[in-house]
This record gives sequence, structure tokens and C-alpha cells, in this order.
Amino acid sequence: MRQIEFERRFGEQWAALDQWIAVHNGNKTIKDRPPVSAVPWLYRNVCHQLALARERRYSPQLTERLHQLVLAGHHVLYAAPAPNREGFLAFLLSGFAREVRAEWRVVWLASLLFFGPLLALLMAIQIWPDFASVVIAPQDLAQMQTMYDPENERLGQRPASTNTEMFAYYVWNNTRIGFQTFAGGILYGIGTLFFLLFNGVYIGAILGHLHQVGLGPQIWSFVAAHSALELLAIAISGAAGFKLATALIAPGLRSRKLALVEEGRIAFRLIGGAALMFFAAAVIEGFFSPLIIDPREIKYGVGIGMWLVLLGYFCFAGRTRGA
Amino acid sequence: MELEKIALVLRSRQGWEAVDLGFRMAMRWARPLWSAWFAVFLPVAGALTLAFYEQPIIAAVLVWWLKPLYDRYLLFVLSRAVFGATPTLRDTLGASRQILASGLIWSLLTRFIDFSRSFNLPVVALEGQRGPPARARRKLLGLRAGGFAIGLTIVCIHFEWVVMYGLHGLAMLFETDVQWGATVADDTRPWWDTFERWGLIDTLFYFVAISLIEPFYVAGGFALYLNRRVMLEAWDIELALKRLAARYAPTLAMLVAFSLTWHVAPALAQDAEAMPETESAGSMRLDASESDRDKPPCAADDECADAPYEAVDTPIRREAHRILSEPDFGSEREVTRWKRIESDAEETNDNDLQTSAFIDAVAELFRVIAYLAIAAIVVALLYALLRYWLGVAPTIVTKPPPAMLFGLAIDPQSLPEDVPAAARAMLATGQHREAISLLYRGALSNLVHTRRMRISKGATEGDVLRLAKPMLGEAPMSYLTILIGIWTQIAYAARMPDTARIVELCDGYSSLMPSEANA
Amino acid sequence: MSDNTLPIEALARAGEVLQRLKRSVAQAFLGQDRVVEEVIAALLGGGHVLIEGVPGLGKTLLVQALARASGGRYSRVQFTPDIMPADVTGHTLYDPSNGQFTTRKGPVFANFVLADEVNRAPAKTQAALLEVMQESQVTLDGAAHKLDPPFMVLATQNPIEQEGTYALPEAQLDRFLLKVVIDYPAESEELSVLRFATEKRSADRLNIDKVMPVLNPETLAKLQAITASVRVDPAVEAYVLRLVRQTRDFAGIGSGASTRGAIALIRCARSLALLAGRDFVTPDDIKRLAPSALRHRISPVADLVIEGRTADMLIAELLEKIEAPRL
Amino acid sequence: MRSLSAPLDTSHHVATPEGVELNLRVAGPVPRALAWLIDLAWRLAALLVLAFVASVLGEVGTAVFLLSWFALEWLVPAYFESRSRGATPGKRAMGLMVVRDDGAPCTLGPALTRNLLRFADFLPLFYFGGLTAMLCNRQFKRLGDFVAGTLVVYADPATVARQIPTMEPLRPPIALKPEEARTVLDFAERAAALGPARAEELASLVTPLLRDNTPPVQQLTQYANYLVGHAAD
Repeated sequence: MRQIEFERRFGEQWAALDQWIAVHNGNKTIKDRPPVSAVPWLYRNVCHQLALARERRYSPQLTERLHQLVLAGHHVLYAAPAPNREGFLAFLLSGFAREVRAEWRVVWLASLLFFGPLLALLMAIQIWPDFASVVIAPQDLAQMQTMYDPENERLGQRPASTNTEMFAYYVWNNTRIGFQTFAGGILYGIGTLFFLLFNGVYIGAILGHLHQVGLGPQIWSFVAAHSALELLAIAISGAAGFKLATALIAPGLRSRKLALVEEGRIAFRLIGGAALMFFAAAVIEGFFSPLIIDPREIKYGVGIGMWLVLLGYFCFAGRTRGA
Repeated sequence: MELEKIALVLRSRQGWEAVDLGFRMAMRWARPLWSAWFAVFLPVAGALTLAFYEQPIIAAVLVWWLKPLYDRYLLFVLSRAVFGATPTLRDTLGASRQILASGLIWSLLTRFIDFSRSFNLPVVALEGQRGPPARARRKLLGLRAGGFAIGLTIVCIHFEWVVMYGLHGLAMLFETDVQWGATVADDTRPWWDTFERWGLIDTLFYFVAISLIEPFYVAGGFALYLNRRVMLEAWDIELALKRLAARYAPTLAMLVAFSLTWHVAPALAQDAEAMPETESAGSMRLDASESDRDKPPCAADDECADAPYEAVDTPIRREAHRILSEPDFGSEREVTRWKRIESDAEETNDNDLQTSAFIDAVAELFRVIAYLAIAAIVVALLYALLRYWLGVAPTIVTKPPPAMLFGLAIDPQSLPEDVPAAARAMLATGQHREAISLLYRGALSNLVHTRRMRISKGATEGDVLRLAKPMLGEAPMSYLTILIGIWTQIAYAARMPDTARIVELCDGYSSLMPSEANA
Repeated sequence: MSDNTLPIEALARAGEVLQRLKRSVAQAFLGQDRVVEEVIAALLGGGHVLIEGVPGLGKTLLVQALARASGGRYSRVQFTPDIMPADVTGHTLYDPSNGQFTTRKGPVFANFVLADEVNRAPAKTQAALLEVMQESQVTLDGAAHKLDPPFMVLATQNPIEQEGTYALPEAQLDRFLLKVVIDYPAESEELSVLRFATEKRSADRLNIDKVMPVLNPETLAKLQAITASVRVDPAVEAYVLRLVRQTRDFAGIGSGASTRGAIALIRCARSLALLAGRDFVTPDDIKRLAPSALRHRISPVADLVIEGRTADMLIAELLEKIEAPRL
Repeated sequence: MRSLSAPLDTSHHVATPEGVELNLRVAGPVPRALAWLIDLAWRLAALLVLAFVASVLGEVGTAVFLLSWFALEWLVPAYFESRSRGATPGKRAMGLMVVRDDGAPCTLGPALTRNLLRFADFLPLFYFGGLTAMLCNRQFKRLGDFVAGTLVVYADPATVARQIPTMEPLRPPIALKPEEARTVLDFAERAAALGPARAEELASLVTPLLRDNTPPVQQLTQYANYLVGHAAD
């Protein structure tokens, strides 16, 4: 078939597909367009015609035109499906926990690397108080100390606007730390390792120091409620980072490139869940944690409850019976 | 060297795409490229560093100033490699005389003002043009590509800085008490005091940076230049037409191909060749190229080199402008720019009292929302856990149990108080089928309403058995199996069991009751 | 059909024979009871089967075992992109030595024909095979050759290598009574397959010598007749119709099943009932067979295909939604 | 190097499920750096405006500012890239877009992934890591692109539409192979853009194919007219 005949015969189909794509991409001026049901058929045809045009060496212009059409069609037809609310809910209710359980190796690794130094320093400082200033600069420690001084304890009465500000700050800062921990995984896990250890040591040292100087009640009652969400979220971010690292270090039978993409998908779900946890933690930390509640035991209770609920969630949610 | 051997895909590319091709060229021929680079660069840089050991910034500035020198070696490697004749290091160094012959001093002098250095380099170094012809040539080539060439230079300068600061950053990561060299971060001297602050380490980092970036920069410029010529001269078509002619009349075409050999790549050896003739794309050239064809190749022909360059001719320029206004050479693009939006801050300042009240209200709102969110988080977590313990499958929302199933009314109200008794009564009046139906309905009602079994619309008898199995004890299960078995026979085989069995079923019905099941 | 007149003993004998057949085939094809049952159901229903599964799941073995157990002749055609219709049906040759035309019968002249990787053959060869399947006769050089019953084609296709192959057109897919999907066996079963394969030490093939002939063509014909007289209650028929009709206006299904689908479903359900020793079809039989009988007759709309929803998922959804028979 | 004989190009070929090959023209570090610069500019501008507003609103303002900063840094670019154009404003200005490795549009997951990993690309400072990664692989991928499985490609068509001038069709003296016919068509489409002199020169290359009296360019164009299928002579 000669080119002109080819164009004449199929030109209508091209125009139709073109129009439909234009409409799909938001051009509202076009009135008549092919019904949606005809589009896959049209698209397949145009693909076929592109292959023919290339095979028959029609002019470069025509080939390029068809190529553009196919490219645009490809983009529309293979576009992302609309976000699925049910899928998201299912992820929250069970999928995330299941994912965390499935990746128990990296989760445990990250948890050990994070909680290990944290607890170790917490203990060590009770025995050797000076150890705190080895890890953290003394002026920082002093600043922390004044922040939680009972003299300054108006946290409970602080206005709503301060709560809001602190909430935003926690979202901005803590989630970023989580993201960094995750992204560091691409450096063969070194970044993740560093951030986990660093945060473990830092948090452990601060808590240990404050407790040691006798600010225990203030600090623990402040930290209790959001600690579960926040600390576990850091560990899970680390686990996500280590997923990337495993793809690089031990890709198995896949190429590193493919392994990265595949593990990256899992890692993304982990970090996504962790980000939501950070967010939830920020809500609690901003609005609930600063409240002064008498007796303090109530807040401890809430904290312990959160830990139990979260651990229960990660251990059990989404398990099918007998599985 | 022949156009046929070109190792690139020839097509006219939009500006940045050509630069990208250049970067790919640098990657592809990395080995010869960098070995040539280091062979030239290291001695120079090393010598300068030693010479100005006390003033490392002077070494850096001199190395920077000498960039055109190394660039020429890079360009030499590239221009050969592109035509399938990648030179060895020995070849490259051996060709130094040619490489440095044309216009090096000029380049060194003008490098301060030349913002499209890498793009202009081929004109000077490969085409061997200087003075007014070179200027005219640059102007013609650069009419559309010039912007990209300048952009490339500016971006590459920044890339060098990125590398330098990146290296500083790396150094800082490992920096403990040992201070090696002055880093930018811990220096308290004012920033304009660069001369003082610049340490040996900065020079070193600078050397690394240009070693990494410069080959890409030169390749990018070269690719822009090549792309320009593809656009202006349609090399790709030339190549294909030559092949066509060769097929049709081999001997004739050979001659043609030979006499029109492309002049750039053999370049430094033959750059004096016929360069000005065919490159100008000017209307004046018709006669010249025709006469070319009749002449033997003029590799060492001085006559060609001395030919006056006519690019400044007005018809040519007019021609060039016309060509360049073709859509092929760049298209008009709509550019959206950010415009300053008038802030309405004054408005908010107007009424402080109202505003602060408003802000407080917003904050309160945030607080309330946050508490609700906390509550929601807790509830959701508890819910997820409870769901597990209750063994409810996720994603199915609890619905009230159906009143009708398989067309049978099964809600408790529709059934008689004492199901077996009613069934027996029916049996007595000869309504066998109805009696079994009642028992079946009773059993289903029991399962669905008392034991909360979930049955979908499409469930068959087999499904009922399967679903009931985990809920029922052994005795009720076997009863249910028999009941459903008999029911199936009645329903689908129209086969009625004898009365005695039905009575048996009525008697056994109580085994279905929960009290029995729990025992 | 005379209702309910199937003699009890005939039913019992038929059930028993079928169980033996099933066991016999299952011996060589461990861990795939469902597949075996469905293939036998198609055999009794007198239809052809399309089997889909990745390589290495023993499709060939299944057909060999089936042929052996039913006492029929077996032949195998490996479909390739360059196979010609004559390679399947046969051709006539001029023999110069005696100056006569001789007919060389192709591999379709058998009782059980395994058409391996049918989707790799060009359309005209597929068409030739499908024509034979439909008419049970082969025309060679103008002369019609009737094929001996039973005649059953078991075509296999490989789901992974669909690309670059010639997919069977929808109209032709319809000719297959069932499309059976072979999945990987469950772990425990896979283990026994492994053991079975390694214990025998017969190179790399499972041994089908164990499979004893259970039937002969006459018995099979009788069994088929018995199958045809299995009772189908009007309520069950209505259920089948509901299902098939619903495939045509179910959101998400581009083209629904034809009436042929309903017929296939009932025919195979009868065999399944017989296999279970029943002389009547229950909705459970229908439900169990619906995926195999319908999956190749419907096609999901493009949107769902892109989302990764398969015909099987749609059928499962449909079965949940369509009311089972009411009385 | 996959094969030294294949000519060098910047396009990346993807086979679609429909069995055709798409050419994606991958974009390199220079245009991407410029796109990033534009993005940086508007993000900074937005933050500046926000900072101004925030200073008026006090603590709530600070909250709004921090939250917006968070969104601008991590979420907004991903949102843009997962939209139908697949590009942040900067990329759009440079004519770029993000697609997945198989040529399909970028979805939210990969978009977020590649944005979160910007942090790793930034290391140790000013995207040194990302730049090095881009200069080391054929598809100019930065680390985030590797993990997300994405490419940055040019969005606009490769060529500009042009017509073959209509003339009296003329049958070429020999039967042309498809490849050669394509060359003639290509020539006819681009001849006008080359200027008469160069066009003449090119057309003269195939002198053996030409008849005597008509100018070569015109003859080739006539052949092209014949080849596209205008009624033969």
C-alpha cells in the first residue's frame, strides 16, 4: 500500500484517537469524540499501523506522527488508576502490619540498631552520669534540662496555637529524620546505619541524662504517649532503608537494578506506613503529650497502652486464622 | 575518513538533546578520553602546583586558564572516535603538533569572554578557521545553538562547583580533630577573602572537579556542533543518498563519495582542505561543489585552503536567516513565568484584634481536630486488633444477616416457635416437601441468626456445608450434612425420602441447637 | 430424556468405573485432582479441552495417562510458528513407483490428540485443527475421512509466552468445552510429585506404565450416553442461564459468553455429578465448573485488564452475586 | 558497553504490550539541572511568601509555614510528577517529563519514592551523589530513579511537522528498496529547510538516477510524490 492510501484509509482512526486523547488531557472544546469503549481498539490499531509504517519505511514524518500518537495513547491508557480508598484502608488496617511482619529480618535489624544503643545509653548514664556529656555537648544538655525544669512547667497551660506550632514542627522534623534514615539505605545501608545509631544514642543520652538529674516524672510523662509511635516509626524507616541496602548487597539472582526497583516498592510501603506513624505521633506529641494530667500515672498508662496496642497491631493485625 | 563510519545516530535533535548525546559520547569513549586528559593535565597541573606551592590559588587559576589546551586533546579523541577510529593514547600525543597548531593562542586569549567555548572549539580547532571567517562561521552555526552553548558552559561551571563542594562535604564527614587544609565551613575570614582562604586542598578538589566535568563539557559542545551541522547540512540524508547512488552506479558514486569526503574529522591533518566551501551552506557554493566533483581530492591542496571565505556575503546571511526561521531549527515555545503576586498582608494588619481572635479560633479548631484524630487513631488500632481476635475477615463490612436465602424466608420471626413440631404436623398432612423445607429453613436461620454465619447470595448447598463446618460440633454437623443431602435430593432429583427418615430428621433437629453445640 | 429412569445399578457401575478412571489418571498426574476431574468431565461431555499452564506441570503426561486409561490411541503435535495445516491433518502424496496417490494421515487421526502450544501456530493451522474438532472429519484432497469416536483434542497453551504468538481468536476459543488452568500444586502434593519423579529414576519423565487401561471405546460411548441422561432440574438450568446471561451485562466484562457456554456448563456438570455417584446435577456442580467453562468465553474490559483483574476474578465475583437456585 | 557496533544514541527503547517499540528520548544532567533550578526558584518563592504570611499570623503561621515547607520539599514535586503531564513546573518548562522504565506514566508510588531519595542524591552536598550517578549510567538515572524505576525523558515530539511539496509524480528509473524510498521521502520533506544550494548538492549525489532536463531537487521531489502514492505517470 502506498503511503497516501495508507493515510487516507487510516487517517480517520488517527484523528479519532488524537481527539480522544486531547479530550482526556483536558481539552474541553472538542465535542464529538469516540466512545470510550472504542479506544482500546483504536489504540491497538494505531500501534499496528505504526509497526507497519516502520516496516514499510513510510516517510519519517508519518512514522513520527504515529509514534507520537502511540506514545500519547500509551500514557493515557496505562495511566495510574484512580487512588483506591479501600486499598488504602486495608493497608492501614492490616496490610502494613503484614508487610512489617514479612520483612521481619530488616525490622529486627533496624530495631536492634536503634533500641540497642538507646537502652544501653539510658542505663549507662544512670551508672556513670558523666557519660552523657561525652555523647552530647554540655550546653545542649543544659538547654534540654531547662526545657523540662518543673519551674517552667506550663506545658499544660500552653495555648492551642503553640500546640499547633509544635505539631507542625514535629511533622516537619521527625518525618524528615525518618525519610533520611530511609534514603540513607541506598548508600549500601551506611546512611541508615548511621542515622539509626545516631538517633538511638542521642535519644538514649538525653532521656538518660534527664532522668538521672531527677527530671524523670516530667520527661517520662511527656514522652510516654507518643513514644511508641515515634520510636517504632524510626525503626521501621530504618528497616525500609535496609531493604534498599539488601537489594544492593545481596540482589540474589536479579540484577542490582531490578532488585532495587522490586525491593524499593516494598521499602516504599514501609516508609509510607512509617510516615503515617510519624504524623500520628506528631499529633499526640503536639496536643496530648504537653497536657498536665494528675496523676501522672494516667499518662504512663496511656503510653503503655499505646505500646501494647501497636505491638499487638504489628504482631497480629491481618493474620488469617490458623495461618 | 568517511561519513559512513559515523558511530552516532544522525538525526536532528532539539538543543539539549544534542548536549545529552555529547555526555553519552563522553561515557562511551571514557577510556581514551580520560587517558588523554590525564596524560596532558596531570603534568601541567602537577608542575604548576609545585611551582606555586605557597600560593595554591595561583596554580588553580593557571590550570583554569589553560583549559583550552587540554580541551583540544579531548576534542581530538572525540572527533576521531565519532568516525569509528578511536585513537590510542600514543596516537593522540603523537598528533600534538597538529592539535596545538591552529589558534591555541587565540583561544587562550579569548577564553575570558568566550561563553560558548566548547561549542566554538570545533570551529577553530577542526575547521582551522581564524579571524573574520571564524567569526562569521560561529555566527552562522551559533544562531540557534548559541543559547544552548552558553547554557552548557554555565551549567558545567556549576557542576564543577557541585563536585568541589561535594568533595568538601565528604571531607567534612570524615573530619575529626585533624584539620587538613582550610575548609570553607570552619573559616571565619570574610568570604571575599578567597585569595587567602584558598588552600591546597581546594586546588586539589578543583583539579578533581575539572577532571570529572571537562570531558563532558567538551563532548557536549562538540555534540551541539555536530547536531548543528546535521540540521544545516542534512548529513543523514547525504549518507543515505550516497548509498543509493552507490547501488545504482557503483563506480560513479565512489568517485562522488570520495570527492565529497567530510572534512572535519580528519580534521587536524587536513583542516585546510575544502572546509570553507561546503560548510557555508551558502547559495554561492553551487559552482564550487560542482567543480569539486571534477577535481581529485585536494588533501594537501593549498589552493583550497587559500580560497576566500564568503560567509559574510549578504545573500548567504539572508539565506541563513531564512533557513533558521524554519521550524526545524527550534520552535517558538510559550513560556510561563512566575509573576509577583501582591501580598494581602496589609489587610491582615488592619485589624489586629479581629485577626488574633480569628487565629485563636483556627488554633482551637486545630486542637479539636487533633484530639479527634488521636481518638480516631486509637479506635482504629483497637478496631484492627479486635477484628483479628473476633476472626472477622477484613474488608467485608458487617451487614445485618439476610432475611431471605435461596428464596426461603429464614428470619426467626417467619419460622414457627417449635420447628420440628411444625414439621411433624406438616408430615401428618402429607406435606413432605414442605416439612423438609421448614427444617432446612430452620437450620439456616439458626446458622445465620444465632451463629452469625455469613452467607452470600450465590452460596449453594455445598457452600453452606463448607461454611458451617468450622462453627458446628461433630453431631450437629453430621445432622446438617444429612439434612442438606436429603434436601438436595428433593430439590434437584425430585426424589422423596420415606416418611421414617423425615421423622428421624425432625427428632434430630434439636442437635442443631446452640446449647447442644456448646456442650 | 426419560426422567429418573437411570437404573440404580447402572449408575453405581458407571460411578465406579469413573472413579477407577480418575484414580488411574491421577496416579500419573499427582496433586491435580481438580484438573483430572475436569478433563474427565469434558471427555464424558464429548468435548475438547484447552489446557493452560506453565511448562513443567505435566500437561503432556495428563493426556498420555488419559489416553492410556481410556484405551484410546494417542498422538501429539507440537505446534510451532512454521507448522502447516497439512502437518496436522495429513496430505496425499504421489508415489512414482506405482503411479498412485497415497494418503498419509496426519496426527489428528487418533482418539486423543495433544496439540501442544497451540498458540504458537499461525492462524491457518489453528483454523485447520479447529475445523477438525468441530466436524470430527478430515478432508484430504476432496475425500472426507471420518474420525473414529471418541475423538478429543486437548490443546495446551503457555500463559507466559503469549507475547509474539498467535492468540486464538475468541470465536474459536468458544469451540473448547472447557479451559482448564493448571496451577502449581500445593506444597505437600508437590513433594509427592517430586518423590514420584525421583523414585522412578526413569530419566526425566514420570512413568505412566502404572496407568492401567480402565475403559475401551465402547464403554466410553456407553458412559457418554449415561452422562447425557443425568437429570438437570429446571431450577438448575435457570441458574446456569442466569449466570451466562449475566456475563453479558456484567460491568467489567467486555464480551459475554454465548449460549454455547451454557450448554458446555450443563454438559460437564452432568459428568461431574456422575463422577460423584449422583444421577442429578446440583448447583454445586455448576458453581465448581463455571470458571473452567466460562473463563475463555468472556473477556474483561480493557480498564480491568490494566488493573490486573482476570476473567477468573470476574467469574468468582459473578458467582458470589448471582443467586443460587430458589425453590 | 553493550555493543560497540551499535551507533550511539540517547533514546531508550521500550516494547509495549501491543508489540510496538517506543523511543523514549532520555534527558541528561544539563536540562535536568536547569529544571531543578527552576523548581528551586519557585519553591523558594513560595516559601518566602509563606514566611511573610507566617510572620503575620504568629504561631499558627509558623505551623502553616512548617507544614507547607514539609509538603513543598517531599510531597508537592511527587504530586506534580504523578499527574498526567508527569512533570514539575521546572521540568515542564524544560520540556521534560518523568515516566516509568516501561514508558508508562509515573504513578504516585514511584514519584514519592524518587522524591524521598532526593535526600540520598543530595549527599554529600549539593547533589554531588546524584550528579555522579547520572554521569555513570546510560539512562542518566540518579539514585532515586534507580529505586523508583523511573526515567526523565523529553516530552515534546522529536521533529516538526512538514509536508512534501505536491508536484507531478514521476516514477523512479529503478525500483527503490523501502529503505531508499524512505530516504527520498525524507529528502523531499526536508529539502525546503536546507536551502536551495545544499539541497541541490545533496540531490546531485544521485545524478545517475536523474534525467537530464529537470533540476535534481525537483526530480527527487517528484519521485517522492510518486512514492507516497500520487497517481503514477
